[in-house]
Amino acid sequence: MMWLLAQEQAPVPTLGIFSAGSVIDFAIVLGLGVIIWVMVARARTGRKIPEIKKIAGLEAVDEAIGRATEMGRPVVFIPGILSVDNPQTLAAFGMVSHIARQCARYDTRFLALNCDPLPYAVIEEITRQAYLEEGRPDAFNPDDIRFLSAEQFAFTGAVIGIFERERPAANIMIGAFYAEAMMLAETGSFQGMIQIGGTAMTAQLPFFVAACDYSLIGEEIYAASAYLSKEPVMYGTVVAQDWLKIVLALIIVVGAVLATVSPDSTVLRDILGGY
Amino acid sequence: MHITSDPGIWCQAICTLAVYTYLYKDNPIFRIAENVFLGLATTYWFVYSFFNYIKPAIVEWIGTNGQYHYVLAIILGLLIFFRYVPSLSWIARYPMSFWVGYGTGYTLAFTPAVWLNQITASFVALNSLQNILIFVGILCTLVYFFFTLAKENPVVGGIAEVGKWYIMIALGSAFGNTVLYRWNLFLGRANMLITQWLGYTG
Amino acid sequence: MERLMKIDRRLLYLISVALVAVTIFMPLGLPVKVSPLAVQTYDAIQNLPDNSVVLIAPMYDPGAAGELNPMLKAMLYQCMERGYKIILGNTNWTLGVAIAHDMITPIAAEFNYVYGTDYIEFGSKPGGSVWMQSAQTDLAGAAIVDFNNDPIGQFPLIQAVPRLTQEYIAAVLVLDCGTPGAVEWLQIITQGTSIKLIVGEIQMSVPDSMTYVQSGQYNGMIAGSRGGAEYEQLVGRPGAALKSQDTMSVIALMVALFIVLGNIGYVTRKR
Amino acid sequence: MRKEGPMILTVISSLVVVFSTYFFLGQKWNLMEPLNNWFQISYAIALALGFVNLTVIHVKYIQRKREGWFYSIVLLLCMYAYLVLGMIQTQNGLQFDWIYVNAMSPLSATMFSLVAFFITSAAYRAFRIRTKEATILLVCALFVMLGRAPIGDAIWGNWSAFVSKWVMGTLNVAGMRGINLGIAVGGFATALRIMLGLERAHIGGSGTQ
Repeated sequence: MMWLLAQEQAPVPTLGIFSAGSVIDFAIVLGLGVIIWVMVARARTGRKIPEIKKIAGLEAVDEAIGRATEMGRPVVFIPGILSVDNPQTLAAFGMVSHIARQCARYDTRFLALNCDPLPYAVIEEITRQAYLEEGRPDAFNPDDIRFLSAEQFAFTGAVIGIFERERPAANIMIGAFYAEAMMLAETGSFQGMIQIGGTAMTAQLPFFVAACDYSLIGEEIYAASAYLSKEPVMYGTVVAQDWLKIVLALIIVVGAVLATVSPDSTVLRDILGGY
Repeated sequence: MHITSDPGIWCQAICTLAVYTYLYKDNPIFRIAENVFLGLATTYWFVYSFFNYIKPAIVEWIGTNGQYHYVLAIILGLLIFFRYVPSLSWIARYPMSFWVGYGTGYTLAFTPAVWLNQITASFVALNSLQNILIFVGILCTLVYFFFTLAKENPVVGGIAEVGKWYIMIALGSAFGNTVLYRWNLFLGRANMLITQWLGYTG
Repeated sequence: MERLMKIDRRLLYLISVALVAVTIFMPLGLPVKVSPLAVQTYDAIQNLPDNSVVLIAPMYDPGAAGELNPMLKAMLYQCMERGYKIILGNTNWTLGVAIAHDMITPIAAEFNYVYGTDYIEFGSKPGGSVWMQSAQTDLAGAAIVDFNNDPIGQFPLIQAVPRLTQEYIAAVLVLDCGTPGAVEWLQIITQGTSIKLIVGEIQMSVPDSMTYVQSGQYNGMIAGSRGGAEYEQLVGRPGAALKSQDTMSVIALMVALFIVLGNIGYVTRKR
Repeated sequence: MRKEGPMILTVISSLVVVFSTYFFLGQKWNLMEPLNNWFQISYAIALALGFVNLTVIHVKYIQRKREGWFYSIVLLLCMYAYLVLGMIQTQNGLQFDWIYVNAMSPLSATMFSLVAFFITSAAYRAFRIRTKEATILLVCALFVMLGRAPIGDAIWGNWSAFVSKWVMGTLNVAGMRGINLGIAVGGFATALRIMLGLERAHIGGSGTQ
């Protein structure tokens, strides 16, 4: 246990066991965990889970694949440029299996283009699995799942080259994007592809909204895998997201009313850990 | 005007101009520049992380300090190469799981502090038009993101619609700022060429 | 109309470069109004206690230098005019400290700042937010050597600042262009402390960072090249940012025109 | 061991981060620092995966004399020559650093600045008022763009003040905060879904359970 002897001066604990100022943070993690758990448990026992509204950008995924099938051209998927430790990349993984399955079913070519070696490895495995589950392992071509470059703009250049050579009919971009978002969306738009773009990078979102046919805004990408899976258990977790937002909205309302009535009151702020 | 004789600046200028040839069309000069860049970048980050993490781990942490558990960290990292062995490729899932777990934990542990503050910042006194607009906007935007509320309901639908307006205005602001920023990047390069390379000081 | 829509993109590029060139060589000199946010930022730095120690972190690379260099320069001038002690360095942006080194050296000479006593450069350390955590508990231990690879513990300024906590530093000034950046300094160093966080922000991230300004998590923000131009005027040293504003005007007009024209074509074609 | 093992490792590593951040584990316990180092070390090794991967791909291109194979030679030459230099000199070596400052970094900055041109042609060819939302967005963008540059004030004296107070400082703040709170909740829920084992795409599940 020698290697645990690192910190010399430690902060004073709160309530005996919590690091300073982290009680409320932990309560939130625990609270959301409990809500998700309850919703999942409800779904497992077959009880009713509220309907999820239609998300146009996700409904359009099947339409895009259908269009590509009709035209006999490939579908491209890009999972952003960050690695597996970013939640947006994890959200992208949730969509890959759905898209790959649809492509396997309709015998449409599926291209996944990667900028980080780790998502590349994961997506290759998900796609292989999807083709297997659709009974088309022969149709899976490992060369269509590509690692292009770990360098942002070298990657972008390579993708644009593929757009020009292979002429895909549909381009689905979900994940963490930076400046390349606009370059990719511009090229795709000019080539008349049907494009779906989604990211939680707020600086890049406007370009997806302006240049793509459908866009997924922020939180919508995190609901995507649950939405597409159509499984009650996963639906339950999306409902839990809504519950947390209701709690947040209520706190904001109470806080604003308090601030209006008694501007000097810090009660609520103190409860929320003094932020 | 006095053109520099510094070979470093010349190298920078040539690299810059080589990339800009792409604006005319894709051509061999650009593709050479692109591949030189890709090669250098790949190696640079590898060398950087080797001398900052791998070497210190072996020499100092394990060698000098005797923190032998870092041997396991190195082995864990190396397991990713099992993906090249088809029959054992599942072993590569172990390091992957560790990274995902770390990222997951990090998201859970470090983000609440930041957005809790965003919540308390929304406790605005409803006594000015500006504050009321902020307050209403935050709530409407949150409603827009509700996945289970029936948007067919005219009241809910109306609120979500207002939320959408707020979202589009925020994204429009982001758009407007980004356009100007992108051109600033070009100005940076142009400035390098004009002042440092060509020596124009007017 | 059809012909207008099929216009070669190279023509668009040519037009834009020509316009930029014209404004570089023949400035219009449009006045730049100073906004309340710039004043707030300037005051936040100006009103730190005398003899404060500030940490300046140039978290950028040459890509963002066009916008952030002028801000850094003006910040250095303001801090030295106020006589603050400066700790300069960052984590993960190796070129940022090289740019900053070339900038601080002549300014420090101008103000007779002594290296090691009045200012120090600890260079760029790998690790991002992980490094910040260690610097929070032991600055000298986390930095080890300075920009010139000399042991950093020997310098009086570092001995006076054993940790990056509110007892020792008054403000963190971050030039921000990505990750790790201002948000990491906020999360790890300044959140919940009395340390002021002032951010020089690239224009692109301004809308997002605005929410942190409104919440008071950022005590000030220099908002993009426009903010830089305003700040330069407040510090009384007009420079590159102010100069670039004419170009920004021309670009804004041009892009606006392209969007309008393109959409007129789009709408008429759709009919 | 194929699926359960990785799943358990995911849960344990995330729990360690969560607990060592939130809980006070006695005066001399600090799990975070060694764990951070674990992450950095293993990730640094995995960067070599990208290195190996590129080598394999481009050697293949050269062998097959695929179109543009000459560029693959350029790429591999740069990669390995720079690697040898770096391994001899370390990252602080004089020549190694010279190449970084005078070749790699201008190349990177210039590639990045190409975006300015893309955005200009996109303004003309791609940013369309396809939907009502896109229309609001583009109108607001024009307004902000002109307000952030001095030209706005030259047209109407209070343009920049109006934009910074009402658009950027009010409507934008509300909208951005709503988006960001949504993103925080969504990222949070995704993280929890992974920790609870509901989402396991990263370990070869088919996306969901």
